[in-house]
Amino acid sequence: MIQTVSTISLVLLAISLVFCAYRAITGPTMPDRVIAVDTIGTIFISIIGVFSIKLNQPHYFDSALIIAILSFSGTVALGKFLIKGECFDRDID
Amino acid sequence: MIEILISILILVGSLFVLVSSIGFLRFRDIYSRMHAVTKATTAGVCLTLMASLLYFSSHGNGINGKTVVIILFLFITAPVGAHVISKAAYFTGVPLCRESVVDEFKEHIKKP
Amino acid sequence: MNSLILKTVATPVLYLIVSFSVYVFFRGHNNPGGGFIAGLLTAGAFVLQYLSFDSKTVKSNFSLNWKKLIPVGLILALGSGLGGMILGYPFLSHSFGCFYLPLIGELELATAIIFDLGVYFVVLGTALTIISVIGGKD
Amino acid sequence: MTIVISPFVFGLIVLPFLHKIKLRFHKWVGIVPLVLFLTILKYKSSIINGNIVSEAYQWVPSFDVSLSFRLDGLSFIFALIITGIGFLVVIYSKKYMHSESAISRYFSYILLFMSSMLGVVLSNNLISLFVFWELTSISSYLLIGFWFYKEKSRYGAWKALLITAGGGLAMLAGFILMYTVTGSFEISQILSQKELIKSSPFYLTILVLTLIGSFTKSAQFPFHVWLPDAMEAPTPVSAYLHSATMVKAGIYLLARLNPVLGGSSYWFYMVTFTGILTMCYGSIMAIRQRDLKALLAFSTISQLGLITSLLGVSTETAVIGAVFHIINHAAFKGSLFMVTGIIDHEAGTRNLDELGGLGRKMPFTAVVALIGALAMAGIPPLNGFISKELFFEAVLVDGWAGYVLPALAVFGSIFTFIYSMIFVISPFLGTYKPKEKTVHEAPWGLLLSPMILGVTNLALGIYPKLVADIISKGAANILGKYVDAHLSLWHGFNVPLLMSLIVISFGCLLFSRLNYVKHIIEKIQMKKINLNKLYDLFQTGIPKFAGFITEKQMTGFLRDYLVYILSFVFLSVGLTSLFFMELSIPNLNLERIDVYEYVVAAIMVVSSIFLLFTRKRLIAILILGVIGYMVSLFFVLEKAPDLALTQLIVETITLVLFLIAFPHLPEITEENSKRSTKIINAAVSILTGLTVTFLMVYSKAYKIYESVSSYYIDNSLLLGGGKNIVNVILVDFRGFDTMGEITVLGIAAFSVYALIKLRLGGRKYE
Repeated sequence: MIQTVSTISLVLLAISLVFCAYRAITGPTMPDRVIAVDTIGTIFISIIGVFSIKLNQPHYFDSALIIAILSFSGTVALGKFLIKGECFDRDID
Repeated sequence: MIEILISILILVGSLFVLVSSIGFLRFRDIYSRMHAVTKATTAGVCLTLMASLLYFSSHGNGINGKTVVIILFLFITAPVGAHVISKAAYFTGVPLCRESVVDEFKEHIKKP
Repeated sequence: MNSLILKTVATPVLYLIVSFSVYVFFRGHNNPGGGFIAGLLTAGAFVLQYLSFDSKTVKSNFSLNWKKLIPVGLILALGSGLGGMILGYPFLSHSFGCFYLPLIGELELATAIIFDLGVYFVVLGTALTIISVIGGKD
Repeated sequence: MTIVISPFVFGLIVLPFLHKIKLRFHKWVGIVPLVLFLTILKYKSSIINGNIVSEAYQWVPSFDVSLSFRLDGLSFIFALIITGIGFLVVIYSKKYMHSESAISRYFSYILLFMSSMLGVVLSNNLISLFVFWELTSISSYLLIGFWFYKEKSRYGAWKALLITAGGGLAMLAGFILMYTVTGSFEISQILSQKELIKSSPFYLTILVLTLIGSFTKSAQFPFHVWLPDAMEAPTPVSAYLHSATMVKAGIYLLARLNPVLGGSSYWFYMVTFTGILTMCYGSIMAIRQRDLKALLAFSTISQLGLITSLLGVSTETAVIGAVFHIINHAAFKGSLFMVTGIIDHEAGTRNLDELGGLGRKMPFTAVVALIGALAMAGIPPLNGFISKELFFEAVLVDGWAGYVLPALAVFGSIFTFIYSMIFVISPFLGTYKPKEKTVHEAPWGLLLSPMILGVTNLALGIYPKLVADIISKGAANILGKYVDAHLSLWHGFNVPLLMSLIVISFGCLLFSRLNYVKHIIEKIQMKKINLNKLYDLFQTGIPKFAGFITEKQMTGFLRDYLVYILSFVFLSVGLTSLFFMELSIPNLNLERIDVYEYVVAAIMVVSSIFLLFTRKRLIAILILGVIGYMVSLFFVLEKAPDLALTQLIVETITLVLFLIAFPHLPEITEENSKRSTKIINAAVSILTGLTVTFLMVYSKAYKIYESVSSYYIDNSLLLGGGKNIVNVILVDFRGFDTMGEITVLGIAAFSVYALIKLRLGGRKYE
């Protein structure tokens, strides 16, 4: 029961992954692509969640957490970059 | 009983994610796309993680705290990420789509 | 432009990530983790800091000079290697044993942890030196 | 063992230390060689009745290289020469160099040389012999270049080092080949398995390589160029290194390996004819020299040629003659060099044109010079005559060589006779040319050692039995069978005596018409292919060629470097595997791969193709991010959490790094690179891609070596104490590699820091 359900949800997630990838590649404006990459990261976490259920292996949550952390910092970096052209500014009073 | 609950959670979660990516695909401008994506995907992912939390608490060796941490972390970071990106989009002059009606942010904006 | 939201979020996230990386570090011997990943994680956390605040404030908050971490790490790694030699074993040979700590209970520690700590510091130092030099021009 | 090490210790550590505390100890430095000489002499009795003294110390047990020493007849003779001549040279140079400021440095070099030379002669292990051999080259480099402020001596030192060390390398190759054949480096074992080497297919290569090593060291014909330039060294050094000991190392090697390599026709033709050729060439060139030391240098080359040819013949008389001549040559050549030193010291010049009529001013030196020269020329009362007789007797070999060899020998000896006459007559007799310095008899210090050598020449000449027993022992070692040397001044009327008479008569005749002879040689001397020019061409040519290559390769475009590297990968891996490995399409068990892995793979392929056509750099970075995530997803699907973690973090950190570096990167200019570069790039990338996939598939399908992972799986918990095998390997089993990696990481960080700071420093940042 669990196995079949997790396979179905994996397929669904894979499809949504394809949509995001499409948006990442075509994406008219730059922020679209940034958001696309961010969502790919988040979908990634759900894939890992379902996958660990399927395999009954709780070890993958570390990578899931790391993806969450780091896709966030990626998005923030890209955001700042889009606005200011450089991410690290020296000093703002 | 737990099995059914977990499978329902997984299915609903992945459906949420699917719906959000469809929305991501179909909406016309960046701002509405962001609505769809950030909110729905985060909800979907949290549901799936809840499912895995339940699954491992019943099958595996007790509740592993990581899933809770992930859910917490996602709740914190998703909106902030979206906020930064929308600000970036707005300041780089991404136009609102034709149908959008009002833009309050324009008045009290000062160019960075 | 640095939005207030980002600033407020940055610090709690920093503590979250650093605690997670410490967790990953100590767990490294038995399941996925280890010095290398923990080092990079902490580097990621500090990158977030650099992103949200400017490098001046980051420098003031954390008076750590990243370049100094690298030699510290190398000395640690070398020290743990030489330790084995003092007892007559060949260079870099590690041993492990179970210790009973009052609070935490039965703990299984390996001398490799010191070597791992060395790796942790070097990786952290390297990543942040490069990032801070290219980015912050401090 | 203590014999070899003591001068080493004394020279390198004691002397500089003493020099520092201003104790002018170098007055008594002579004691060291004297003490050594006596200790070696003590072994004489045990050597005579045949037992061999040997000691061995483990050095690198895994390659069974050991510092093992062995004193038998041959090395006994050489050790005596080294320490004896060493002692005389040290006394001589105390007087000769006392005006020199860096005299303690000079003596430490001399002692360094002495110990390395003793090491060569006494070592029983090929590798330790090689190490000491190179040490002699280094110490000769230091000694030739002693007056380093003179450009000529630097040039000479460098040339000597280059040629001798180069030869040494070839010799090392020969030794290692010998090791592969016999399975041990110990000379004693190799000597016992001589049939094995002679019959092995490598015999010729071993022979050639070892010969190169010894010919370069003993300045035989093609490699003799460095010896004349080595005369820039202070005269006592030339007396010690470049006449008596160092140049004989090559001869020693030939003698020591004679039983192993000798006996075959290759050996006979190669060694004998190089020897005879060098002898004639050396003696002819010696006549044309204007500088006394250069004359002696070429005469050393010809005498060494003589000994090598004797070793080439390697009959009983030849070997006895060779060993005897080694001793004689050391004696008379040493004294002649010291005499030149005296002339140079007193008259201020060594040029034959400016010298003349010193006989009246320096009677004693004249007598000593006369004894030395007569010994070299091979005139009856002296030892030179006996070894010349033995040489002529040995040269009478059967077969067609029996006619050519004696003719060349006589021809060479005639010229030897002539240049010995030149050495005696022109400086000492004839009209006295006034010098700015008032010439007077040399002080006793300078005269003592040549006098001793002169006396030994006379003694050996009149009563050769003195050394007969040692020589027979030495010859026995060379030939590997018992030899009884019966040396006597008078051999009765036989062909060698006749040949000597011819030599003497022709010598006097030609000497009288010297300028005419020189004129003829001048003409036939080929100007173009002068070996020195060849060496200089070699010296300047290589840097120019290297410059050309680097310029061609270092174009400054990262793209070109990639093309070079990748095409090399393809050529080396792809082509070799295509030709050498029998290839069949391995069966990839595809059914194991699940459906969603295909999806992930598809995304990767699509995005990487899209990557090709992006124009904006930011999009490229993003797509790279996507590909990175897909790879880490693969790791997750393949159940490798550690890898997934690392890949993810690295992916995002690089993403951030790219963004940080973005403002520094130049804009993507519309590369209007011509079609040809595009095609090359495409071709190279496709081919490399194919090679890599091929490698992956091939390595997966064919298990040539059983995988090592089983070892790690079952005892990572036992030994490493951790269940996470990857981490245990990283930290514990392969700790050393990780140590290396983190050091490299540190260095990378510092270099980035330095580069950025440098670049920023240059441009004043606002």
